[in-house]
Amino acid sequence: MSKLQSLKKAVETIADQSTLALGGNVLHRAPMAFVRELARQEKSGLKLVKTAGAHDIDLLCAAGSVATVDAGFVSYETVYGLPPHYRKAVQTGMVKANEHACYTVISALRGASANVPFMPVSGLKYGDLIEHNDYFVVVEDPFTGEPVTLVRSIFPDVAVIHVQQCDEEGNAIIAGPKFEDVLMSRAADRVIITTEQIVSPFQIKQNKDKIDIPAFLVDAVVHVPGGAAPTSCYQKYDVDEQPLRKFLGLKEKQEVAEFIKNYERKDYQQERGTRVW
Amino acid sequence: MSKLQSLKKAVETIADQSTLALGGNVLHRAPMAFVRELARQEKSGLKLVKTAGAHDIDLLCAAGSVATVDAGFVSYETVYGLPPHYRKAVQTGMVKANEHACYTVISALRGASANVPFMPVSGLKYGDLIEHNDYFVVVEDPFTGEPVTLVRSIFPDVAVIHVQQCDEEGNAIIAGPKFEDVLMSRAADRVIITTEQIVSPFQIKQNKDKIDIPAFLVDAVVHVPGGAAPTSCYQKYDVDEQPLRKFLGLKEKQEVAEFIKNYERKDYQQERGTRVW
Amino acid sequence: MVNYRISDLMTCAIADMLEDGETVFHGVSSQMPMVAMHLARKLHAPNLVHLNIPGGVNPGTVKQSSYSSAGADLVEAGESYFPLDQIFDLSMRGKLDVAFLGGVQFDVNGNVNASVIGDYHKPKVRLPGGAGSAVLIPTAKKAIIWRTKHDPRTFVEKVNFVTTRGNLWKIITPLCVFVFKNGKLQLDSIHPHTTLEEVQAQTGFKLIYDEIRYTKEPTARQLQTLRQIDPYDYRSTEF
Amino acid sequence: MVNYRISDLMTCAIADMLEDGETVFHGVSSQMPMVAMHLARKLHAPNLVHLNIPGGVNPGTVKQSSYSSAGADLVEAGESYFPLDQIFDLSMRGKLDVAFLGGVQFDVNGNVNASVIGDYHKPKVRLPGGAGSAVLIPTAKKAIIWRTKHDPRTFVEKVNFVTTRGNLWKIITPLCVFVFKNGKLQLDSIHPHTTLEEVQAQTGFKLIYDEIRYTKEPTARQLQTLRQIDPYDYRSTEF
Repeated sequence: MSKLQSLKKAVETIADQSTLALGGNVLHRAPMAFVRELARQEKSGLKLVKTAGAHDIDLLCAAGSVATVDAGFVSYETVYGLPPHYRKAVQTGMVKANEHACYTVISALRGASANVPFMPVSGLKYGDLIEHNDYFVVVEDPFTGEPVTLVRSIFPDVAVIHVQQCDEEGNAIIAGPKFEDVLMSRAADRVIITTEQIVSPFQIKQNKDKIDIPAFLVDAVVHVPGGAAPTSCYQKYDVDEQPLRKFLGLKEKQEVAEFIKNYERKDYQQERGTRVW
Repeated sequence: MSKLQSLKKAVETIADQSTLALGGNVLHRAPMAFVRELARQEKSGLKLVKTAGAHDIDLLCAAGSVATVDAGFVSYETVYGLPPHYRKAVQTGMVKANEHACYTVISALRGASANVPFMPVSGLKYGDLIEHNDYFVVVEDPFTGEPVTLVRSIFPDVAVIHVQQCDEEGNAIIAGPKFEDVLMSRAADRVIITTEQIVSPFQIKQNKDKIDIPAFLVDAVVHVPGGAAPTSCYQKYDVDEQPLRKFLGLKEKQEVAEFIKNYERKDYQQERGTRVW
Repeated sequence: MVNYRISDLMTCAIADMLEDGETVFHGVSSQMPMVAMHLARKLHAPNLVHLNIPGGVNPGTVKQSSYSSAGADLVEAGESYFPLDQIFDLSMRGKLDVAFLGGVQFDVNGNVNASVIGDYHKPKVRLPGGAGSAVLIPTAKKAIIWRTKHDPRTFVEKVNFVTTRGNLWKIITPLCVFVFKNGKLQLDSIHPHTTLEEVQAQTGFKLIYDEIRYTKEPTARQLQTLRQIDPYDYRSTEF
Repeated sequence: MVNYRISDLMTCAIADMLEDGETVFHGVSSQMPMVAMHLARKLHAPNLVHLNIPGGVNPGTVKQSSYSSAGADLVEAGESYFPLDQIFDLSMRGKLDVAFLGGVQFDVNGNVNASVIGDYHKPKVRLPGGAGSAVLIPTAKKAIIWRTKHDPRTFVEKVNFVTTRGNLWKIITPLCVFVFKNGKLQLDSIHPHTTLEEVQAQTGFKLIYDEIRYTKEPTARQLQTLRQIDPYDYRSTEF
């Protein structure tokens, strides 16, 4: 059963105020084409979840689409520096930053994948994060009486994951580091795959040991070559430095809109429904 | 750094009263050579942990080595029937059966792998298992006020896992189903690998994407071809029906000892320290 | 009229309980449901998702599962890998449609005993244990139990020990199909070769039913497909 | 006398903190510790276990990590795969020996701020966040912080916000090495090119020390190896 969908159609299924888990990590394999289309469709109130985000979170903050960000770290890496749009959005009160240890995002997603309301976290013992955030609470372990910190589970409505290879049914293969993507695919209510390449049933069969996300977990497959750019996509392309640097310097809403518009041709290249194997 | 050890030496490191997580599932890839050597060395008071066990648990019960069994299911599969020695040991009070849902064993091991004292389990809602076992407790979710069942984490002292391929440093590859073995390797304090084959550094490098247990988690590597027999070992051998059926019919302690002794030549075939690549 | 055995009838009746597109799980010692799931995929439910303990999603064949329904053959013949721990998680999330489970004793109130006869801590008989039942029967949308024994010690007024209860949907035996409805185990259909009197005689509680329906007999197409997909007759392992 | 830059000195000093056989983790934006770990493995600590976010255990080279210390190159060059979530678990189990972490503000009591300047919920400056710090500093046996800025706004009497504290062991800066001992951040050594006065002038709390030690200079062998393993000078990325 083919689950192929156009980028536009797939993004249309995302309701405002949705909780979205975004795949990849910092400058790597972020589902940028999908993120840009979220901005184009002027989604609002999105709740973003990721251990360590960069351009994806920064762009959606710049577009005004975000209500909250649950993450352990939001920043471009050293050479690119800090995420100006995210910082501004948080500092002006537009966006609420729910700071986690990266691990507590993982724990909260593990909680969702097992459908439990919280997960215990042994490492979170000290500091103001526990005090200031209502998603952490310290309770008494009923077995030993010792204090234990719990993190409230985060239940993503949708996980959006960019991969190198996927068949039409949704069997998805991530080359290189998987980051939290596999976990996200198990934690989210729906899974949308954007993929560099649609591979044939024969090809996927030859590589079945490498399938990270089996088809039956996947709701939609979107064919977007270059869909992680300007972040990197292992075995396909490295970061695209020029647009990244450009984006960091943008100030006006209009400039951001133009930046996103400039990707339209690339992001929509498969929209004509051509079947590419 | 080579971690190669003889079967005898590796088993000597197991203290009486240890908590042991045994790899494999029912009739498949149980670490039987190690289990037999535990019996030969007359270990006692062992606490066994496994989702679904069969010949391994049955044999250690027959040998009088077991104090408790934490499992969801203990039985040979249909054609072989029920585990006579385990049943007798439990029914006479020699062994305490801690019945779990298989999932709560998994949850309890996940708890150990994250070093938390318990794990919430959403599915365990009804029935007498909750009442009769002190490792389950129902508490109030501090976030929602709803009841939630917790299972106490199980911290294995040692995970014993039989694999098809391992290098001398402990990089281990499981062919076919992994069952709970990978989780056990993360939950236990120490990991002992028994392996069909010691592979060269070059071979392991060629197959590094398939490594399930990285060397730095492994404490000892024992070369035991046939080490899962008479249970099956995928790509190596299928169940050995004759000894299995014979074992099921044994009644006397002496018969059990003989049965175990009969495996000595096979179990010790690598003891002379021959380096086999 | 077609010629079939009771194991054929049970297997086909189980297959008929499954709908296209459902996610369905079986465990160990479960050759009959395993074959039934495969039969359903071959006939009316090509998009059924077949899940199992070793983790082989939609195995293309079950012909190698001679003595075990938890073997590596299901992974080898599978189209992807999705192992037990994740199947449990899936069920917890409400995304497992059907789970096949066993048990030794069942009562009219839908309680299942797979644990002990006698005291839990000093049992007269230690049973194999409920395996996944205690978490799957409450969370799978529909739990189906198959049992090749039907006698008054199996179907009782009150089980010795409640291993679990929950979303029990149907129980199939060599004599009949029970359906769990309005908190009671009710007669859904009796098999063509038996009578209401026989079923009642073999059942330890008073049968509840409004009308007598007969279980659908296997079709010629089902039997023919069964012979192809299960040539070594694993479906009859428990007989 | 050997010729070296401050980034060389810091990298070698970090490498010297690591012992053979230790399990050591670095995160994103961590080129300097990444190169230092690799240096240690090449020289005195061949059995050090190098762990990182993408999951490449003991990458054979770090030459491709141009702009990122969390890229696929570390997996490609790695000997096995052990990703972030499991590294955290490892630390929770007390089996991570050393974690390299960042931070923006540090105080004399060993508190780390990587979160905000100003009110947490309405911050004057939103910082990137502590990443793994809040769970790794309490659980890794030794947490090492490196920071390429050393000024009175970085080292303060009391941080604005306590992201975490715990098993902080050392902090290395372009001027000195602090050691956390008896609940206080104390001067461990000052770098050869600076003076106690300069370090004090750039530090927002009164320095605690018993004697003045100087940080060991890089050896010729270390510098030579550095040039081989880090020919593109990623160790200086933050300078």
